[in-house]
Amino acid sequence: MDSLISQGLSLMIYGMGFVFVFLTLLVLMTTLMSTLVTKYGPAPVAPSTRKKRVINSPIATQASYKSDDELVAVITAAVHQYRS
Amino acid sequence: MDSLISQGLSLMIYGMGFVFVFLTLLVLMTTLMSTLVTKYGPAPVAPSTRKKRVINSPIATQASYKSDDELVAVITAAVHQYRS
Amino acid sequence: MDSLISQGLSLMIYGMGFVFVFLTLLVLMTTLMSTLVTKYGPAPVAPSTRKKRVINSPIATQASYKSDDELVAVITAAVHQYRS
Amino acid sequence: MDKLLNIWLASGIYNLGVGQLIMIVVGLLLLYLAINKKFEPLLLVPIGFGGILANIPEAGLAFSAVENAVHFQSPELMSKLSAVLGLSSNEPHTLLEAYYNSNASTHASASLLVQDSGYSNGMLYNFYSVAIASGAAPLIIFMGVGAMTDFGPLLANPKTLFLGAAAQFGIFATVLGAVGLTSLGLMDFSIQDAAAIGIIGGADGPTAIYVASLLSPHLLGAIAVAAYSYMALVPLIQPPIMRALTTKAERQITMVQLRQVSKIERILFPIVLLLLVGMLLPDAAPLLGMFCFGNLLRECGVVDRLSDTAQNALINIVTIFLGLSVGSKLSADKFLDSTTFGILVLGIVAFCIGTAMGVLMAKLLNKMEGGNAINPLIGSAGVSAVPMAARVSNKLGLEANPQNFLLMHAMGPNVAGVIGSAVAAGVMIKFVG
Amino acid sequence: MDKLLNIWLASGIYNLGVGQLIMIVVGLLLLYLAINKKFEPLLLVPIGFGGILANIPEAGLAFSAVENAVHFQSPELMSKLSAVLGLSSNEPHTLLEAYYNSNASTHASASLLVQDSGYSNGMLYNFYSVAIASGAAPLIIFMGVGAMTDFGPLLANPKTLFLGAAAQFGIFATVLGAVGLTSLGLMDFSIQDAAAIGIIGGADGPTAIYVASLLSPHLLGAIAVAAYSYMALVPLIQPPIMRALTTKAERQITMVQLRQVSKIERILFPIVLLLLVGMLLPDAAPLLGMFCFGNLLRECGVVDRLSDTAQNALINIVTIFLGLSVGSKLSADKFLDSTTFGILVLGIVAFCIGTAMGVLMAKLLNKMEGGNAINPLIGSAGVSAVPMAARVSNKLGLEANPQNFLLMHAMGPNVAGVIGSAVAAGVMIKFVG
Amino acid sequence: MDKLLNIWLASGIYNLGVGQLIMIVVGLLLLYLAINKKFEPLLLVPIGFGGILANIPEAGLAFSAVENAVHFQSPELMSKLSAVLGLSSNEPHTLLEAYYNSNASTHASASLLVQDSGYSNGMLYNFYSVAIASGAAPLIIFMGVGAMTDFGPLLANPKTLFLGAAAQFGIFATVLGAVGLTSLGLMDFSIQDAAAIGIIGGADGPTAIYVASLLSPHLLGAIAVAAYSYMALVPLIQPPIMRALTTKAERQITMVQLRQVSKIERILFPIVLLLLVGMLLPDAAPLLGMFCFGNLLRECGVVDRLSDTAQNALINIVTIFLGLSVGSKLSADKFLDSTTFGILVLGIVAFCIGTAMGVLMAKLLNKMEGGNAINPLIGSAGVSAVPMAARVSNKLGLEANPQNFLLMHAMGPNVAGVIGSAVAAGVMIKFVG
Ligand code: NA
Ligand code: NA
Ligand code: NA
Repeated sequence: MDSLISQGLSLMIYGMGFVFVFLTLLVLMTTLMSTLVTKYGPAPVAPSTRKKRVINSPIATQASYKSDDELVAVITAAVHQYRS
Repeated sequence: MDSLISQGLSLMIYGMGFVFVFLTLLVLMTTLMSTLVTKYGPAPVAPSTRKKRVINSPIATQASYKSDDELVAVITAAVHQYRS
Repeated sequence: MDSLISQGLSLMIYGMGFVFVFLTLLVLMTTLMSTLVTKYGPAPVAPSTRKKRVINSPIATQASYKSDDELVAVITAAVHQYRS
Repeated sequence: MDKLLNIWLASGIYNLGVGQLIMIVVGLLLLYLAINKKFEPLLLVPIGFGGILANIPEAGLAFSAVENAVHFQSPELMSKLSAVLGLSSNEPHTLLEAYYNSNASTHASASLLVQDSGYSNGMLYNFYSVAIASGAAPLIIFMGVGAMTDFGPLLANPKTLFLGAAAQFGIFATVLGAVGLTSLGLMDFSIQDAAAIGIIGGADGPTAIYVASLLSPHLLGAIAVAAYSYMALVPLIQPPIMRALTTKAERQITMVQLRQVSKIERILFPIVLLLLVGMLLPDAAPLLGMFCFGNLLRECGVVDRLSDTAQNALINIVTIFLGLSVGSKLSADKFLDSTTFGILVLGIVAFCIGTAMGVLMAKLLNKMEGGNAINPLIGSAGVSAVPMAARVSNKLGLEANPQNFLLMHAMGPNVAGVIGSAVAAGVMIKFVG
Repeated sequence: MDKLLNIWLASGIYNLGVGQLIMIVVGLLLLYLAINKKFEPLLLVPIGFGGILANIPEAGLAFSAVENAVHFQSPELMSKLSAVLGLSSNEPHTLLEAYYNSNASTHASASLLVQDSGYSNGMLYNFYSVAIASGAAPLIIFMGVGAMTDFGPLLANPKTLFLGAAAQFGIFATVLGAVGLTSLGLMDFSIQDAAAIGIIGGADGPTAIYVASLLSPHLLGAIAVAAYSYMALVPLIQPPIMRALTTKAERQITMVQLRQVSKIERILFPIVLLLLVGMLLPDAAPLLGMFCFGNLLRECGVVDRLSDTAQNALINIVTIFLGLSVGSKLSADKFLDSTTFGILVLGIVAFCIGTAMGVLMAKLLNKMEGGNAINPLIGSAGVSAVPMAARVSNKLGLEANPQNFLLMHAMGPNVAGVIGSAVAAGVMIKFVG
Repeated sequence: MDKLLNIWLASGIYNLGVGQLIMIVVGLLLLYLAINKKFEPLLLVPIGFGGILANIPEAGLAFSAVENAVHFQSPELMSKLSAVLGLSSNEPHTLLEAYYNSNASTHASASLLVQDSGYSNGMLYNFYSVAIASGAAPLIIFMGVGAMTDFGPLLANPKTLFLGAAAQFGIFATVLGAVGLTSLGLMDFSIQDAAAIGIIGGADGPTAIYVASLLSPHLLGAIAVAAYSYMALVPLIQPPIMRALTTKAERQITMVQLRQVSKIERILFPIVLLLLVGMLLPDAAPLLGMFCFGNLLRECGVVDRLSDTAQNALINIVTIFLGLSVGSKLSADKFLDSTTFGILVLGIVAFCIGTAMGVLMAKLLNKMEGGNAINPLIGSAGVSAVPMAARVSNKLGLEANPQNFLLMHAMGPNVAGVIGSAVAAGVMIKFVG
């Protein structure tokens, strides 16, 4: 029984200790990373712009073929999703 | 052979019998349930209203952050789908 | 070692040979098929028309019931997707 | 040079057996019916295609590692194998016979043995094991079906459940027919086979496949093909029977508009059904349990994500593999014999009897209600085959009276038929399983 | 006539045990809470329904083939089985006891033996083996969660990670509580059990299920139910604690608008986190690895197909089977005993302590930052329970000051709590796993 | 205190081997190429991430239960294990060597043994077994690819199939190169290895993975990485070769608009292809069978539900696990040796030869057609790498003549290349499998 208690205690001490150490390191590395990025990285991109992403739909692969480079890009992009 | 026939016969008799007993009970319980519901339950909801359901789309989770409670509700609802 | 080389050589010879034989046969059969189709088959359908396909959505199954045959067709088509 | 010879000796055309040729033609026929005639294409396209794959000579896509090893019998492996199976002879048929009848552990060691020699299960065999032998695929599809089923019309008029009950008579009559043919010596069906064949009359694909996989897997191919083909033929099979058993006056009966059903009734129904099944017929619990689960996902209104997945991505994925797996049972050696013919005949008999009994029960109910409340045409919908059968009722109703829209009234018995055949399935599993 | 008797003797109602009855009621209660009270319906609907299925008498849906065989004990099979297990007696409990404690190979041969007699694993038992015993389902869900998580607020204010750390104290305090109750003789938990129970305080469903499946599978049902129920109760549990530990002045603190976070930071964060986990705590690698993978799919912007599938079709499919599998652990014999009660009590204690520690840590940080930078209300969000806990912080903030929108500030500690409890899980797996 | 030491001794950083460090960097490099340079991101993001996971020290995510047990060798378990494997020594390498070479049943019992001691397969190892070792994932992806492929351009101009044939010469030339290096003593490839390496020249991911998993699983990681990387590099690799082998006049040839292809031709083509494969090369039946099945789902027009699922939810789910599984083969011990370097060199040679042969064949066809009918630039598309290679042809065509749109003409040889390499794969499996 006592051994059980002591196991619990050490689990608590080392567990909480480790959690704090780990997250402290994460804070440091994240801060470091952000600093480097903002210093040397490209200008930040507003997440809103990320909404523009088009998810290529297979429907495009059914488009009838025309020699039109715009259309072509769409067609092939869709096929590309999985062609190797 | 004969035993096979008799097996088939009893399967038919007890099978159909059971099917009828079961569905009769289902009729009774369903009718009872409906009666209780219409008696004590809330006013019936027209199924058409059920079309309004919004299926939270993960896209919402990509919304840029503003301190706007409306938006916030959407954002978090989406995240909520799977956060525990 | 030499045997390995010879294995590689024969793999190449028979492999390429087989690939050509196979694809030649495919060319022949495809051409034959196309000829027969264009000769005896129905008038070609422009693929563009194939875009009209509706993918029955389960939402339809939630439509409120009216004795309207148009609607009914939609409703049941959707249910039909998996009812046996 | 010998390599060229090898290619030729290992080619499909050189090894093509007449049985395989026939079955490939059957596969092409199924594809034709599915694509041109719209016969249940969601199932018959994968089944037909799987059937062709299963009959490609030498590819062994539908066979287990051991069957493939025996097919390409290398002497010393055969002797090892016969040792494992405790045989004296290496004769292929003896080996396979012994393998099929061996117990589970011998089975396992035989597989391990041949794997050491580089033989493996065919692709379709693996699909079958995972999708059907495990019982998972039919149950998951039944869940999706539940998520697509609207019990509104049934709840608005519960006594239509009796029509769903009556139509199941086709199932049991067919069982009797099957054992009859056997005792006449025309066929050789066990009572399990008979039960599995009867379920074709349930006009419910997943139920038929589930029962067949439990009671007589060797007939699964023929049973599934018969079930789905006849469901597609409902518009041809039912009308004559319906006309023969009803008067023009009866067909003209218009039924009162169904009442609005409340959301809470819709939510409670699957739970009531589940509890009833659990209390009366535990053997039907997997099938009806998953069906009720799917329906609850649909109706409860708080898990639309799951409901939508159950009726789309998940059911589609499972259908692809279920279809290919059923196709694997169309390999010539398993499909081509007189029993298949018997199954096709018995299956259509089951459909006809079910339809007739449904209509007769509807006439009876109508009499009991004063002769002008229930249009007997909705009785035939009790066989299920949703929504085809209900549309047939509607069509004949409109013929008799252009203002007579029966479809929604027929949807009640239609879904009742699904419950009815699942219950019948449970009874059979319990008695002869 | 005997057939009728058979049906009755095999019916659920005849065999219904009081335990099963209670558990069916519990299942219905969970459904009620999920559907009417919106308690985490995505999980509790499948769990509740699975719980009902698991308690249908005679159906044996939640049991292995061997358990089912022992239930319907045919004498000669029992003696064969006891031979395999190396026993002298055929007494059911002895058999099961021996089976549970037998080594893997004996286990396998026992299963093969009973399969020869036609017994098979229950449907839910199979779902459990594939989804949870394999460890796959919680990990795949965690991947989807990662794909739904926006680390923006955390990246904008990394020190909120400390709040996520402090809140994990609830986990370890509960472990201590569990072993305490045991040494007082009130309960009988092993250190593994205690650890698994503690993780309820992590307020993170997949993590709790993953840890429980590794450390004490026999408690998984109770732990999962407690975890999800309490998460749903966060809006009731947390506010009093938060009010008690903060002054009105503190609650009125408004925080500065978060900075814009660049796309590249978002992409690098999951990689940094992965490397840190890999270098410091390999035991947390599966859980946090899949979490980071999902988040990278989301943020990298070149695989939206995969990201969308991970947060929709895939996570929905897995959730359906995870829920039903957890439900299989609600069978009366496994769920109904005093330990379940102990787990429920300890679980809520864990939540309260976690909340309190989060708030106190926030107060401390606020002091260190000069007393007017951090609103202590966001500390409670550190327990995770995303986004519920963050919304609670926001709500109390608005109460104190109608212009005080804390939600985005609370999202930081909120997701930090997810990382925190995953790390805690890793530590426990390493120490007592 | 010792606990702290334990954590440290079990940490990744303490156990990090130089090989693992290198492979983690390789994984990061793959992620960089996939995300920043858009190198086949759908595959290389999961592969790169999986590669990092596979090299986390002590986590053993990519190893089997037995390998993990041997890694953390507890003496008495090791002696039990050596007994099972029939060894005298407990020396780790001897144990693993014996384990790898043991037969299937010994393999099984070894796994069962270590499971009793609580060791289990790593997450990625399980993914690999289910997704790749079973052969399922590449086949399912090939089905999805079939559902995304439009054979219209090929049907409009069938002789472009010859270009798809010629380009496969790269495969076999590379096989010769591989065995050549071996007989020069520079490398040590078996004929199976050589065949698997050659298939990189097929420029078709699923085909390469499928063949490698059958012929030489130990090279799968390097082969898959090479295949996908070079496919991404097609726009850099092909143009110089194409320019070198063609005159400006040839590059300016404009081709006549393709004819409209009827729906029925589109439906019949996959069936014709299937029958031809079945009759001539059963070994290619799984790969081309699933490909044709997917294409039939797409074209038949009656099962759009299934077609859409095959090209979206299903293929995305499988891709996630295929990618992670391939990543598991990037563990240092399996990936880091000179052969990998050899594979990368041979792979690019294969691409170049394939491209050249395609162009030359196109020139030949053009001559035969009178010198002004076929633009040789479309020949390079015969390597497949759809649609990248076709776009390269289009780009060079526009360079030479701004009105010269070759893309649709290049799509014919492009998809022909897929068929060609699948056929080549079948030949190799039949001869050296
Ligand atoms: Na039915
Ligand atoms: Na947490
Ligand atoms: Na190719």
